[in-house]
Amino acid sequence: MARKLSFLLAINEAMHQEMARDESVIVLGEDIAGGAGGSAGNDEAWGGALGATQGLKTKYPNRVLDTPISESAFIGAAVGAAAAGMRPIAELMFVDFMGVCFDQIYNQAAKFRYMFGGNAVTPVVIRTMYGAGLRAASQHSQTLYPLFAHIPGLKVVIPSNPYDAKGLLIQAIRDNDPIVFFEHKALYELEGEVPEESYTIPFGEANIVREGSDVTIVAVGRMVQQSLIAAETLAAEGISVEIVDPRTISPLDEDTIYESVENTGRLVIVDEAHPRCSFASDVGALVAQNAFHALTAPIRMVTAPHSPVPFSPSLEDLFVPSPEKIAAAVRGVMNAKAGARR
Amino acid sequence: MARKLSFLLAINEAMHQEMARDESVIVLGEDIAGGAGGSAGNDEAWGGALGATQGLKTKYPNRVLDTPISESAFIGAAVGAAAAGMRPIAELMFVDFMGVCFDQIYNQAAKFRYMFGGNAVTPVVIRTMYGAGLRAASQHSQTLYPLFAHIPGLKVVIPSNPYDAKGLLIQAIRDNDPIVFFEHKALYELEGEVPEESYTIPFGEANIVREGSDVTIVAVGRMVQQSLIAAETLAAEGISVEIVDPRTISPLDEDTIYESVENTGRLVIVDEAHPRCSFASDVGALVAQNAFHALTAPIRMVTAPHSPVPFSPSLEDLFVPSPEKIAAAVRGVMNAKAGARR
Amino acid sequence: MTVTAELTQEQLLRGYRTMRTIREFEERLHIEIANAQIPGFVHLYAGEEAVAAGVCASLADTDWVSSTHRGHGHAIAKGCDVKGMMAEIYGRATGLCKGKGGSMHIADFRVGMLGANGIVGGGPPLVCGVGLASKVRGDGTVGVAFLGDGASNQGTFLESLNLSAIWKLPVVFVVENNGYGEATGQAYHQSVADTAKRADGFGLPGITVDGNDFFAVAEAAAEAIARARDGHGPTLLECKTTRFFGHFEGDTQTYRDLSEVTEARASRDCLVSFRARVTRAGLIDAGVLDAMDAEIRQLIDESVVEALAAPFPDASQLTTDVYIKY
Amino acid sequence: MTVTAELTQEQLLRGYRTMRTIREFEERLHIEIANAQIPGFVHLYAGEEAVAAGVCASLADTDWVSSTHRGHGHAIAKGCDVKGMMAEIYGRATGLCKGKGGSMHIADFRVGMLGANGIVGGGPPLVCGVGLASKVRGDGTVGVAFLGDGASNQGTFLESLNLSAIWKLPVVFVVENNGYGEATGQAYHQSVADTAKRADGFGLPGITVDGNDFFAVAEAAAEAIARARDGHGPTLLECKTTRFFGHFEGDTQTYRDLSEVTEARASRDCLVSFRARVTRAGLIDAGVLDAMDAEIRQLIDESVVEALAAPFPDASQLTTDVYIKY
Ligand SMILES: Cc1ncc(C[n+]2csc(CCOP(=O)(O)OP(=O)(O)O)c2C)c(N)n1
Ligand SMILES: Cc1ncc(C[n+]2csc(CCOP(=O)(O)OP(=O)(O)O)c2C)c(N)n1
Ligand SMILES: [Mg+2]
Ligand SMILES: [Mg+2]
Repeated sequence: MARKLSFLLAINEAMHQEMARDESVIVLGEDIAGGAGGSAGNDEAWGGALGATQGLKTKYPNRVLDTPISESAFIGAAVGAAAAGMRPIAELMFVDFMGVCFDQIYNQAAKFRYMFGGNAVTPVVIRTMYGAGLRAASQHSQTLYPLFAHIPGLKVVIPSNPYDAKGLLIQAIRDNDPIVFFEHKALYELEGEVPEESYTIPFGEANIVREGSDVTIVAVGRMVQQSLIAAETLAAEGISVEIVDPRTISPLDEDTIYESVENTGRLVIVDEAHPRCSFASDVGALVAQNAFHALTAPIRMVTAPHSPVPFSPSLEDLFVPSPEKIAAAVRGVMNAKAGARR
Repeated sequence: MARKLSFLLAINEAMHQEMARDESVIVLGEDIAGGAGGSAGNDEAWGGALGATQGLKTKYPNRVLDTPISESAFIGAAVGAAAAGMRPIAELMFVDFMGVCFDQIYNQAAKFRYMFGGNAVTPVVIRTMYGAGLRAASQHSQTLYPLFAHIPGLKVVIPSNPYDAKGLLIQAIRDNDPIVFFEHKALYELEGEVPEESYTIPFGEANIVREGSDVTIVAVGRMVQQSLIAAETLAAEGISVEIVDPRTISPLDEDTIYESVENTGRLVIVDEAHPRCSFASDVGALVAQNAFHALTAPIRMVTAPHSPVPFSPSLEDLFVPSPEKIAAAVRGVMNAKAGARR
Repeated sequence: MTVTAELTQEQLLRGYRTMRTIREFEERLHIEIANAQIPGFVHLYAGEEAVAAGVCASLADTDWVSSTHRGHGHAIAKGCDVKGMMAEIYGRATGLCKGKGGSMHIADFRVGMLGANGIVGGGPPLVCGVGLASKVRGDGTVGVAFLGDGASNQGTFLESLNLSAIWKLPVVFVVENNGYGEATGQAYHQSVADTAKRADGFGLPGITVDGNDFFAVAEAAAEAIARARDGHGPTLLECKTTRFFGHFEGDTQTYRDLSEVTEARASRDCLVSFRARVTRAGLIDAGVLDAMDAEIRQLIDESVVEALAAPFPDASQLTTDVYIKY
Repeated sequence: MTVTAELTQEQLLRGYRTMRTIREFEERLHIEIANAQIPGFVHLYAGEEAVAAGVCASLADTDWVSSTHRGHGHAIAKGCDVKGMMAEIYGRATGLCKGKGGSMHIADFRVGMLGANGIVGGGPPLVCGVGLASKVRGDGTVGVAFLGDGASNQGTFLESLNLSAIWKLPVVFVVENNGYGEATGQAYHQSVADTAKRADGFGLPGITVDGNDFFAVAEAAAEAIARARDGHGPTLLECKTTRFFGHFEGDTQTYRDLSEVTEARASRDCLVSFRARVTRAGLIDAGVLDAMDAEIRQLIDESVVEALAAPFPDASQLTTDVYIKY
């Protein structure tokens, strides 16, 4: 059972297994197969921009559809098909493109159940790539999950490793609410143990990725990996870090975060998003409201700066929260004095 | 100089004065004049859905343009015109509609200056209506400013009274960055003193709307008015509330917030947005990071719930943070014990 | 005229009932709103009844329609419960959406009503989706998107024309061209006289009919819907019509010459022409229609009375029907 | 053929220089990327040079173009500094955008280059805006939006057709139809053979020309641009062409028969046909073109050498050119 799989293939396997299990699962997006209408007559030339949907078209030709470059129409079509009883998985190639189709996500899919008085379900999954690191510049490197987490009615999933990627995606496909599923493009090659059989990971249950007693780090997606590196360095310095990976930021497993902070008394949040109205601020404020008395030091947020993602490698490398910056923040809260005034 | 004007007319006057002053100011949006192509031959039948742009078309027929219902095209056109040296004011009738044109705002306007290495300015103002209270239901009552505040390159302005509305809008029109200007529809009729002459209010300078010593309330837009009512009630109970109105949430005047919290030791944030990744969480986390030692009690956030805006009056009235809820939160932080563990 | 050939007696009666119900519903709301009894923004469909009724004459409960901000007519034509609708518009707990949706968000998936929509152009992509579901399942159901002339400039609709054409989806786009998007006339907001002309550039048929004529709409829609059901793909059907009231209740309408409305009421009222035609042709007795009219008036009366007597949703409803945890 | 009648000798020389510069730039990048010297995603324009060069032949620095992810050709044709572009693509501080933009975001407002754009369909609304500015000011400038066949399905573009038509904006939409949006063929992604056909439904002229023929493009563009400048409104100009490389560098291109490319290179190369035509007609001496070729090769060589020698932006640049305070 120690089969290793990349994050990319874990995602791919989840879709294969769910399509086999449930005929109502369909997959649509730009070049998720690729090649339709091309002179080679090859109907699965790409299998997705980075290959996540490979093999689906060949296996399920009628349930896998390439789309024109019309995100409003095809994301909306996925929403409509979900309302009509299908379980569509729509691929929004880069989350950066949400600006041309956001309405169908937050005004339509997200609100149906509530607006219609509970008489509707919209089981659609929108898979999307996010994050910096590939020198893809300002319009292909954004994180943006805070925008989705703000919207009631959406669930927001951000796996940090191959095992979670598979289990969370299968869960997402079976869930009855609209889900935005974030895949960090710099994680696709990450390998990890992934069982062959189908399994699910429930939403709203954080994973304690590493146990520790001095400082709690809350991180999602690629930032979990960066935090693990930082934790190693810090361990060598005698600082024991606990890393909490919420896995889904909406719903958010607040209890596990509070419990961890109760134990450590210190909190660092690591978020690849921009700082303002971010996931980092979300968790920081919740703890300052609901677990305030556990805090023995100021909270600390490590985020990307409040600037677009720069192209040049020299700048992009500074943009992404690094293990070094994370470690520095942890050292910072270790050295902070407890409440001066109280 | 004690002339009183409504919030709506303050907005209207700002545009009139700036159009008179600067030929490069143009105004565009759906039915901002109204009547073009209609059988009455009346080219200014509406002056905006709620009348904010009245009189502009008659006075500046060539610089005031009604648009088709094509938000991507006309918001984008405003951005392009700004790049080409104009100072467009585009009206997005309800901020709820941002989903069909968001790309032109956050990927285009917001990023030009940075992506293009500082060789571009994009002086566009997007005026938009927000907020609940008019029984306008889920798709016409949203707040959504946290989504804009998250995006680097945008400035986000939220006036809470007629005086600020005029001064901030004139400032916005003269500013060289793209600005999203939020007008609460339930404030339009609010009257207040507004000087006739033109004046500006700088961005990033909070207004201390009410001084107090026990608890700091940070609130924007309509929530400032709600907080003022709560503060009256609390004063009668002997609780002295200071109300800080940041007026612009990006840039945010953090210093004034921190100073106030240094004085009061307690913080309540009132935000009409949904709770997650909100303006409330933003301010809460910033204080927990940067003014932690001043806090003598947990922070407290009073927000709308994590649900779409309901239609029925009975539910909508519960949706909006009320003076009662604000007062209760203030009493809560007054009664909270200081740090237990520290 | 293919009245008898194409439409059954039952379809005719249903068509009339639908149109009359919509008219009574809307005229009554117009009065109730003037009485300040109804919260929020309300957009009335009166004048355009032949479109909803004519199109839905060929649809079953298992077919779908997406609607607009001006959605009462579509909801009634698609079979939504009238009392549930009225209660919804009054914001009551007994409403079709428990009072959470209101006029702009009436929906009932059980009868294929995908929802009124507060976002202009929100519906066409959704209807591509129900068409896609039909196609994948092969169940022969059809989706219809209603939209206005103003909405026909929205990118979401234009993209949907292309998507439905390349996928040959079983859908119909019905443009209700009442000549205005809010206060802006069609002559200003687009440079073509017939919106249906847009179909050409996407590779689907585009047809323009008199939207005040139930028979013209029903016939063209029947053909388009049959075409869709038979797997031949989408159609764009434009119906030219007139709205009797303002854009929303409260609109002063200084953008149009109100003779537009008086003339339409006098000479292009779908109910009047329908009645004249079927009685003259001896298809339906005037007495049958009169009885139906009375019945409908009573239904609307009862709807208002019951809505006014119904409770508002209670506080517990604020955060149900959505994922919440905090 | 109106070669001599319509185009000056200077325009011809500029057209050739533009096309050759683009070709050399792109062929060189193709090699450098294979050497793994260049970061990020790069989309090459080789094969399509006649479109950018032909259109820009009638534009001045004060006119504007919006570009796409495949923007090098438009940038060069509009007059961006080639060395600045190369340095930008290498991510250097000396780049046109200080290294912050990269291949997909090259812009230079001083020469009317509104920017390459990573968002498919991002440009057309912006070009409506420069057209609007021109119209309000009455300064006679023109805006051109370049976009692909794939982008012609994006709502932003379709809305822009309508907006520009009703406002009679001085703009031209140039669809570079290379038959593919990424790996998807036009035959699949739209149901019309000529994208230009979409113009009809919006009330503007739509024209299709051979995009590999500099003269055909230049002539049609000259006419459309003159029409725009003279206040007669927008035009949709479709140019059919072939891209020589993959969608992006790294694309294995198994979706197309590569004979498409070999054939295009052999028989439809815009540089070859241009040279043949002008030399045969005795308009330009082959030696002049040879000399220009050598000069351009050297320019590109130098650009690469200088880019490689240039510094990367330093840390202070991370948070400049944007509002920051925290
Ligand atoms: C995306 C969006 N933009 C603007 C509006 C505001 N609005 C509501 S109805 C309407 C006019 C719609 O006109 P049309 O499509 O012709 O429908 P009609 O009202 O005539 O039935 C507008 C502009 C909206 N609701 N959504
Ligand atoms: C809104 C958006 N959707 C999708 C993409 C991904 N994408 C980049 S280029 C491209 C294909 C564009 O095709 P076309 O417009 O024909 O231009 P070409 O590449 O052929 O020049 C796609 C789908 C994007 N960048 N932006
Ligand atoms: Mg209309
Ligand atoms: Mg192409």
